[in-house]
Amino acid sequence: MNLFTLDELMVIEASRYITNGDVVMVGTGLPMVASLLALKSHAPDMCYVVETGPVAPDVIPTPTSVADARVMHRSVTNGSLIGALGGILHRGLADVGFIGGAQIDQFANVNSTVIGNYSNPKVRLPGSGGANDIASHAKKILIITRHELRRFPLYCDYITSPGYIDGPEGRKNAGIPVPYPDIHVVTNLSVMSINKTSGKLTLSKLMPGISKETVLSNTSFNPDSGIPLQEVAPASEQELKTLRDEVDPKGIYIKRV
Amino acid sequence: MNLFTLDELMVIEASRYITNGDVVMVGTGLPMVASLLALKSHAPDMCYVVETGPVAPDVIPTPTSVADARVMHRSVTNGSLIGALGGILHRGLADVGFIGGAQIDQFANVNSTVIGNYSNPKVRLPGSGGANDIASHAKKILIITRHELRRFPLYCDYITSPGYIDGPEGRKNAGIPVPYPDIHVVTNLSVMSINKTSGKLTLSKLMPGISKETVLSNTSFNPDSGIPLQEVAPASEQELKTLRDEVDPKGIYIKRV
Amino acid sequence: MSSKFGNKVMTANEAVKQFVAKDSVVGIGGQTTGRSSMVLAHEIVRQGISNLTLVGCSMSVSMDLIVGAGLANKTECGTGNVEMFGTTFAWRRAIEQGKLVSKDYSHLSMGLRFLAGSLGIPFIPIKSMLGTDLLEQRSEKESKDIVISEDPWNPNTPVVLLKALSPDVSIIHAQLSDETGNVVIEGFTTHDVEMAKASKRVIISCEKIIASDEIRRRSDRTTIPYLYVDAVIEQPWGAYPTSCYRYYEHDSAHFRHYQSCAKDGGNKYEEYLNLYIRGTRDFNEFLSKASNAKDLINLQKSMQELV
Amino acid sequence: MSSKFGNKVMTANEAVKQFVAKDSVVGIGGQTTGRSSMVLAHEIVRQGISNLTLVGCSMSVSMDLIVGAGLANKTECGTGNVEMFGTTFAWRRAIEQGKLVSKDYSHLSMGLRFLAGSLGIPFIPIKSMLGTDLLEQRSEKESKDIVISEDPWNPNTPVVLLKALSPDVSIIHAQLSDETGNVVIEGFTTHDVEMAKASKRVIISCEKIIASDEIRRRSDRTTIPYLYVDAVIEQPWGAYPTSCYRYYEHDSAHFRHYQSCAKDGGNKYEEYLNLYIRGTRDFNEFLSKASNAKDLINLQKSMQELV
Repeated sequence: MNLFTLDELMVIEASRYITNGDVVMVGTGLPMVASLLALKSHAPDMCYVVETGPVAPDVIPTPTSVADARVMHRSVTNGSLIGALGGILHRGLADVGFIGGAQIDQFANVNSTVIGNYSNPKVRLPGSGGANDIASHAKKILIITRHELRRFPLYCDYITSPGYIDGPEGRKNAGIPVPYPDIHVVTNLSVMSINKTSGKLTLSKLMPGISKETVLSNTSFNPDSGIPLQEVAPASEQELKTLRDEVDPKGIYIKRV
Repeated sequence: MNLFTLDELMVIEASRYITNGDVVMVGTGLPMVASLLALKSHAPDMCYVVETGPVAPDVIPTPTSVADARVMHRSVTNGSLIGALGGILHRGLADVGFIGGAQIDQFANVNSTVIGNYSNPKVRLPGSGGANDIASHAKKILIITRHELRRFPLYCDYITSPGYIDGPEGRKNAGIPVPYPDIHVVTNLSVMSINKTSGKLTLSKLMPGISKETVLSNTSFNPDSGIPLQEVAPASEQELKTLRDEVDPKGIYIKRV
Repeated sequence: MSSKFGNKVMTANEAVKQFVAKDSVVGIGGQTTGRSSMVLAHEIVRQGISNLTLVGCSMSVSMDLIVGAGLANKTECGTGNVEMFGTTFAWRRAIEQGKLVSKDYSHLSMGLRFLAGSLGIPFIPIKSMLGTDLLEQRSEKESKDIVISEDPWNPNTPVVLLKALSPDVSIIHAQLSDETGNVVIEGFTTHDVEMAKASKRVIISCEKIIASDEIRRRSDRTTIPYLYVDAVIEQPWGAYPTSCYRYYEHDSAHFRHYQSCAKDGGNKYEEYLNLYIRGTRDFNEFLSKASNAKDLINLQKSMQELV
Repeated sequence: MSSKFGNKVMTANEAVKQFVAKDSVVGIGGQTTGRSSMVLAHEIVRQGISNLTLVGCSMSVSMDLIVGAGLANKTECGTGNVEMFGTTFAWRRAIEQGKLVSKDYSHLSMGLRFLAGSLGIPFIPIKSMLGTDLLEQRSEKESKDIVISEDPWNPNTPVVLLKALSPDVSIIHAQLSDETGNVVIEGFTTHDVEMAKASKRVIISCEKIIASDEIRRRSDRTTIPYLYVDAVIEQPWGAYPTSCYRYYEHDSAHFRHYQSCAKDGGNKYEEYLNLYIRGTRDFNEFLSKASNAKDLINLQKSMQELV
């Protein structure tokens, strides 16, 4: 078996939710790492779309932002924000979108705006950026985050990006164009996915060597459905090699073992 | 005195309503001739905008359409319809707009859609094109047309492009963004301009050698305000030379004497 | 549209067969004498695909041919127009004879309807058409795609809401494309980019297919990225007799010939259709009937002097 | 904006003095680490123009500096963000301390508000933000620029209407411009083109002023035509420490330095402002304090390897 960290496996597992040919809205950070890994391994015809405009670049590792020349390299167009978030995402062409945030609640709603009260904040966070747009319009939503108790409250202090809002029909009732998207939250401990019957995040996989109890004790809501859990497939030699040699060769985003 | 035809003087007079620096929405035909004449004589910094997209071209005489490469020559951008009619005209940046049509009524409303009944037409005309947009949003509207009785009915069969609709407050009441534009109708017999008090076309100038009676007998409504009329200034040598040598050297739009 | 980087090159015959169905709403690219996809319009006529709704801004002979062949029962546009060469006579006659429903808009209205479609927004406001019969005197046979509403930030101020328009398929001629459908339109684009992005399917005819590497090396030129495109047809002179910027001028002689047939209608028009379209296998055969090498070279030369 | 083909070249000092007034709504170009007009942001700080509202999409250090200097009392944006280098700390602190009203939008919402402004349409619909606190939990101090309405063609289907946004003046950095303000932005444009076209005034800083003849020979590159532009400032490195595509990479070292000052705030931040901005005559003097020839050349080289 190959040696890898759970941080590595987290992005590798996330990359597996991308299918070849998918149009993927990608920001920066770990979503970029997971998308590049998919692009350079099993999804060479994936279309990488950056909210600043670039479409289908041959990304040079490792970009530091959505404004980095590395995400414009050999794109088919460098476009505009409205071209990417409007003409592709809002237009309904995005198969997959990555978002992130400080809090993810039981309905997969995400908070990237504020900890505490909006009008009297404890900590002000960066805000939506394109995340609300992505969560509203992508057919599949992927979230990569380290699994810590404070990141998984029962309810978000503020809903920046919609999960299932308050239940299975929450998005539909609110008028969100994609009413029943797949949502997967991939962490260093587990994978939680939306159960479309309950509209809630449900534990579907555990990371190797991680117990269900560890996940539950790091989650404020109860994602346990009682069904037997798969283990996340270990990182293959190819996945690891691509991640380490081609995607993040300097270890900027994922620390080395 | 220079020899010229009234058709020549008609476009020359129309060109005089363009001021240097004006942003001018131009289609094809006589408006193009008048605009080019202004550009090549007294308004070198006029910005010629074509509805297909081109902005500020060095127009090569003589274009045959808004899609002609002659209106794209050395433009600052070749742009798009939305860039020109949206980003410039609807945005409120057009100082002057030319329109044309088969009927022009007492309120300077223009019909370029249908003669007879809309649902059961006698003659179907080309339709609005960009004319309705230009008439709604340009600060000054210019119309060049031969002066014939059938072209100047009391009421249009169909209002394609708004003049003052039905009176001085007609545009304002309808919610048109430019409520009180200047409108000048330049013909081979006269110039009629909007009287902002009545909202009606009023005779302001006569072409040299043309009597008021000739105009009135070729107009279904009465444009006579009773005030003394100026005569249109004759074509200067420079205007004629520019028109004949630089704007329409092949006599495509204006027949030679 | 297809999101795949596949090779989308096919013949006009194949593309129209695959993507233009009876009863479709077909988006028409180009304006008046410029950059109309004549190769694809011909192929629609050749295959006799009927009950079409044709939509565009200033629709030219590509529209007129389809209407003249009796294949369209509705148009939505700003104008039918060939400027110096007159109106679109087959279209005019069809309306006058009650055979065609015309939904009339201003050009910007059509452009904004496509823009709304391209952004996936359900409608878009405009301040054109107010006070005119473009709002008041509309055909009873048409669907209501215009609503007069109020600006929420300026009570009692009317504003026109236009429903987004997403054609089932659009036919657009471009200068260049790679085989996956990264398209380069040179010169004016009119409404073509917004219409393409709004459409469910897009067929591109182009003067020349270039390598994807060339697209990626100069990506600032790309006007329509491959995501929106389903088929790419390489057809030099594919816009003839309309012009193609940087490639060739429009052919006045053929325009006048077509217009005289269209104006007369009847047998003379049927003969045009039979000789040039129904009686030809493809666009190359049409070209060899409609023109000759010398004249075509002159149209190229004439364009070269203008750019 | 000015419609004249005049020579609009001036210094940053002159342009800010002439076009950025107290109480203005200022549009901020660029995103995160890329193509922010630092030269113009510095000049606003240097001149101490106050009570500003800053609007943009992903606003970076150009916004953070103006907020940190106490010159803004409101922002409207999608995010304050420098990605790898953290958030915009002066902005964050100002909000946390109740000194700054933040109107939060999604990025596309801001983009569409500018698009609406650029087209002169009073509002534009969007289907983002539904069901979230971006609609529900908004500051009481803000004007209401969002209305939840109904799609007239789909009764009972909610749609968000966004009021058009037309900044009083926008500051945008570009690669090239001619002296009349025909601007070439290379690489991503983010919201800059729509924002410029929506703005009442536009100040362009650019790496290089080129001849108008060069613009006209390659007009397919023009991203903002001169009609919208009031002032053109030639300032090589004018986006530093953010990057300028094809010219130079962002400077991580100076970003980290700024971020550490902004995170600490207080005296350390004041020292930054005093040393680099208030204590310098112009941007060239800032550059000579903030970097050196060798490091700048390396940033150029680093960019050359990426394009």
